[in-house]
Amino acid sequence: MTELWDGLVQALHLIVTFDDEVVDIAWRSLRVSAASTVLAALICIPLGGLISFRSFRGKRLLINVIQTFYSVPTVCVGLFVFLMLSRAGPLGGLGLLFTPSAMVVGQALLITPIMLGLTISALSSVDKNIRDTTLSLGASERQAIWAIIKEARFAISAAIVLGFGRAISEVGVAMMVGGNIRGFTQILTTAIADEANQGNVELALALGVILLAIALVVTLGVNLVQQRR
Amino acid sequence: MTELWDGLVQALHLIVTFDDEVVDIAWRSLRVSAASTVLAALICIPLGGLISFRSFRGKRLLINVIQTFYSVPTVCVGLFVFLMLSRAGPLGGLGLLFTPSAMVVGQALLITPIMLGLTISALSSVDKNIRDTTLSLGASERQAIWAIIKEARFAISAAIVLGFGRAISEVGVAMMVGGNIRGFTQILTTAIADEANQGNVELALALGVILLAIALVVTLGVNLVQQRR
Amino acid sequence: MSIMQVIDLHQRHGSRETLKGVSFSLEQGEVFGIIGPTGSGKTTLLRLLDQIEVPSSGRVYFEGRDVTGSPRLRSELRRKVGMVLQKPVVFDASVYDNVAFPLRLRRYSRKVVHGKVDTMLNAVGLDGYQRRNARTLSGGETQKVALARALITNPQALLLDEPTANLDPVSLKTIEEFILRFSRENGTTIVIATHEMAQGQRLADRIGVIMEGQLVQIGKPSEIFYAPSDIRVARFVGVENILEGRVTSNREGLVHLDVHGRAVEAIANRHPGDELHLFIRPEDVVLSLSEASTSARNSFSGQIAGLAMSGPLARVHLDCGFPLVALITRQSAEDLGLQVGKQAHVSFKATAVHVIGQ
Amino acid sequence: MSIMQVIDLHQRHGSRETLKGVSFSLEQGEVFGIIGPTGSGKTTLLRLLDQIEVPSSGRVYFEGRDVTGSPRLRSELRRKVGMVLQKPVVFDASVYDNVAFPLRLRRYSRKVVHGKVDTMLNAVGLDGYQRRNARTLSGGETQKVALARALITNPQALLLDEPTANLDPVSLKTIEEFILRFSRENGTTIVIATHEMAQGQRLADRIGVIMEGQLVQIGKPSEIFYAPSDIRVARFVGVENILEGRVTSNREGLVHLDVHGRAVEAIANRHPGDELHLFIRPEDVVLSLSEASTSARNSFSGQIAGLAMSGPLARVHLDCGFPLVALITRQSAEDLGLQVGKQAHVSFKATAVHVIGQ
Repeated sequence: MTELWDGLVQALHLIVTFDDEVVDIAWRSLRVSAASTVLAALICIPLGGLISFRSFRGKRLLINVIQTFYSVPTVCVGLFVFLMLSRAGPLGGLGLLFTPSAMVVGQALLITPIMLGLTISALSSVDKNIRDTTLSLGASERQAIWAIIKEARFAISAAIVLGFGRAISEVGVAMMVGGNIRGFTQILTTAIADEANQGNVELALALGVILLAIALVVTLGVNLVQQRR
Repeated sequence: MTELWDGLVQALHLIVTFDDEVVDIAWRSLRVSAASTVLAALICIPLGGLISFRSFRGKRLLINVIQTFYSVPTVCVGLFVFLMLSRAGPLGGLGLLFTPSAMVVGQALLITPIMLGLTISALSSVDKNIRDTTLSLGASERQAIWAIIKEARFAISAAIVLGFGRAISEVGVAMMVGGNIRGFTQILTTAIADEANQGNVELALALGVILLAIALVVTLGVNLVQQRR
Repeated sequence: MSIMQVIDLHQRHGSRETLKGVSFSLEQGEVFGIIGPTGSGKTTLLRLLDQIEVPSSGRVYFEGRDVTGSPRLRSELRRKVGMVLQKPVVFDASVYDNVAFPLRLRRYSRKVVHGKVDTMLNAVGLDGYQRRNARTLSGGETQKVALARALITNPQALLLDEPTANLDPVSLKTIEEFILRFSRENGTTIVIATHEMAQGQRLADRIGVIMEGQLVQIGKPSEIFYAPSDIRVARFVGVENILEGRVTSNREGLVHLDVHGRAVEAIANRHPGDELHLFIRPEDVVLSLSEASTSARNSFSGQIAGLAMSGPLARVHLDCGFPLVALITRQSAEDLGLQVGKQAHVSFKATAVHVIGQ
Repeated sequence: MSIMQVIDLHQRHGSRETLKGVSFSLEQGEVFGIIGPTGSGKTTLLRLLDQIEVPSSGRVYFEGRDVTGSPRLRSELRRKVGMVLQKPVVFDASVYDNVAFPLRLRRYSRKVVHGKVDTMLNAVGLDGYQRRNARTLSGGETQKVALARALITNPQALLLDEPTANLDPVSLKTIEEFILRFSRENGTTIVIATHEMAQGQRLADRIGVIMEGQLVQIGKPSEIFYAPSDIRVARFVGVENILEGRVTSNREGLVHLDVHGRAVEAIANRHPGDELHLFIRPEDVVLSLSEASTSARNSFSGQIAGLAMSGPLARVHLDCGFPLVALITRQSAEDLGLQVGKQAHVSFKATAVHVIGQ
């Protein structure tokens, strides 16, 4: 027990002294996950707006398919991106495997279904009458979609923050396409697993505390945004 | 591309011929996750019933805390269980680290917050009047809780199935406390990551297809159960 | 014999005081109506009577014993008093299982349950519905299942919260009749909360009027209707003419009042100089074009200030020195050729004027 | 001049046929009421008039041009025709931004928007509410914001779906008056869908009655009220006496009918032998205890079969060989001392009988 306690004290010491390695790993994690979140949001908001606004054959099915993708295991997404970017894969020529870019693409792919699904459900939970009212006041389709997105602004923000939370917490994709290369692709989740196994308990604990804190802030952020409604 | 295609063909061959290693890993995954799901459900249903039924100071806060735990990263849970069970930890004497039992406990810990939270929200979404009606008809607290659980039976089943889906898809806990020991603690997610990195693409693909299929069945199961309402 | 008394009940919900010092007693076998506007505290009062809620202060006596504060007595009360909520909910189970629920809670044998449930379903006219899922029923049928479920244990009192609020007229009639019959046959005390004065008049032996959490008047339906005890009750039961006046003389119970300079006669025992409120129901005001000789003590001429048709009725606003509304049939209005601006004569009997102190 | 015509509109929603062949035209500046029971297709009709929905078949003409099928003309129509939904929604933004919304869509300059919005808010009595979030308003205020928002572009027609369904009587009156004034001052055509006959009577120049998706009668409010064209309309406008009879003679427009063996006279031009429906409004039936000599052509004696008080009125069910309902004041009922089982005399004028073919 005392060993664990000492480990925790040393871990906190690493954090408060801004230990180079700790800061480096945490900062990389934030950048990679933020980039993948922005990438996913740029796809999800306009696409979600269109899917939600228009009525078309198979819409219900499409939304079901998107929701099914929520639960694709991270290692399956990781395996898919790994194979695409591997030397034998169709995008192997780009030489992206085991780079931060590969992790950004992989995480964006991982969080796109849930962000898109939550955006669509945020937009559909806007009173149907807002759509009709907007049209009856003379809006074009584009203007109407924009008005509906504005009505759902809090729920959509929550979807984006939640996507970020998923990206920064996941380990499967980062491990498989990032390769956990120290100083280059090692991020919080992969480093924690690695350092603990190698017996660097204090480093693993320091990184664990930071990751937990980020996850907590994200959750509180989502709650805060949702409660503004 | 042809290499990938060949890999996929070989992977399907491994699946349809019931390759010993594939069957072994998949079967172990199912057993471990099923055990952790049962363990979590035995805690969550009665506890959720009590929390939902009673009014007490700090109830809202407690539910918020439970919901905050939804998003604890898997590696953080893994790290916690790892430290508890490690030789230096308080439960080190049990010698459970790097055994399937450790994985069961870890996964149960991982899915308890979401299963508990969803159970509570399933019970609270039962019409408040069911509670009052049950009491006014002369039920005791125990009888009333049971009646409410019966009303929410589909949503609670969905929460349990969803917990199972989370357990079988996660990689962080299994990797950290199972140790990925071939033939003993290696499960689908850890094996996929490992085999891909070692270049055994066809084995990784075979396991990936099986994991994806399980995740799909779970999702469809949740949807089916939810649509019965 | 009184089976339940409540004494000085107060209830707070957050910062809102829903009930403020309600006291009354319920007699064995009576039908007691609780009427009042939406949000006046009727539902809270019923919940306190059934002890689903605990009052912030005050006492509830059941069969002579104070149940407040004793979990055992409260649960015993709930077992003997039935309640049907405003929007009754049924369990997501068969009609049979719904109605059997209270019996199973009390661990009756399967055979007894079977017999009782079948008899009850027959009585409410739901024979043959046994296996239907109760959630698939119509509003009227759901209400019947809820009633059957509340009555299957033959409770001593039944509390009904707006029992017919969402029903069509036919179901409403069926259910009102069933409730009255059950009460008569089994001696069950019935408490009906309703925001509809008309329903209270149809069903209740006694009525309590609740306004903003206070029980402001208790009495027979006709007393409430013709002799409201204050202005809020008067407005609620449809008295549209509320005037202020001062007593000028009192001759053996016939008082003369000065109302905006006009003399009005009323039956009341008040002293000269008393400031009073006068209530006159608009349907008690008779309208004619020429001054007719009638036995009505009060007769005024005035100008028609407004005329509004609503269905078969016409509401005529007059200015006779004081404002007065008369409610007459549309046909009479047309026969008399009433028009805004025209002169008309109004009369009303001294007995049609109900007075209270200001 | 007619600004809009619809021709043979049909609409399916899934397997349900909501509208079945509706045709009519809307005149410039008129107030047109669409009345009918809940679920009869009023809302769908308004949505088709505003082209928020596309009909499954039929044509909508606006300003003489067929807009159905042309996205450009449909969107032009929506820009010129305003609509306020049954439960109006406001954007989660300030009152100012809500009312400014349609102007901003049309890219008006900031200054013009400012002027128009302030004038409009002043007109609807919401001055000073500019910065309030519209979601925090009461029902009546929300309705005003929705009206202001629909009217700010000065549309040629305004479609209102149950505009006062959820309002208290005071807000209802304010809003009804504002709508009528705006229409008169700006020559705006108004279409009001309502399930309340009384509101149609108060506001509309012409009324169309819609029943189960069909437009069954169009006419002035008084025509609909006194001369319904079929049994469903008759029931809807409150005709309680619907009898069947056969013409026995016709003398210069005064027909004699055989109704269950009794002779009834009516004003109509029908041939002997015709099978007819007779409509008699219950308030047109006069009740007395002895056979009074009146000018009413129809006089019968009968037995009182039922007596129901509702508020200031009494509904008397009589058996005079055929069933007849009379609506009289509660006071008359009490003065006459009516009781179930007693004999009474009824009379009604030949002009009070409206007949249609069976």
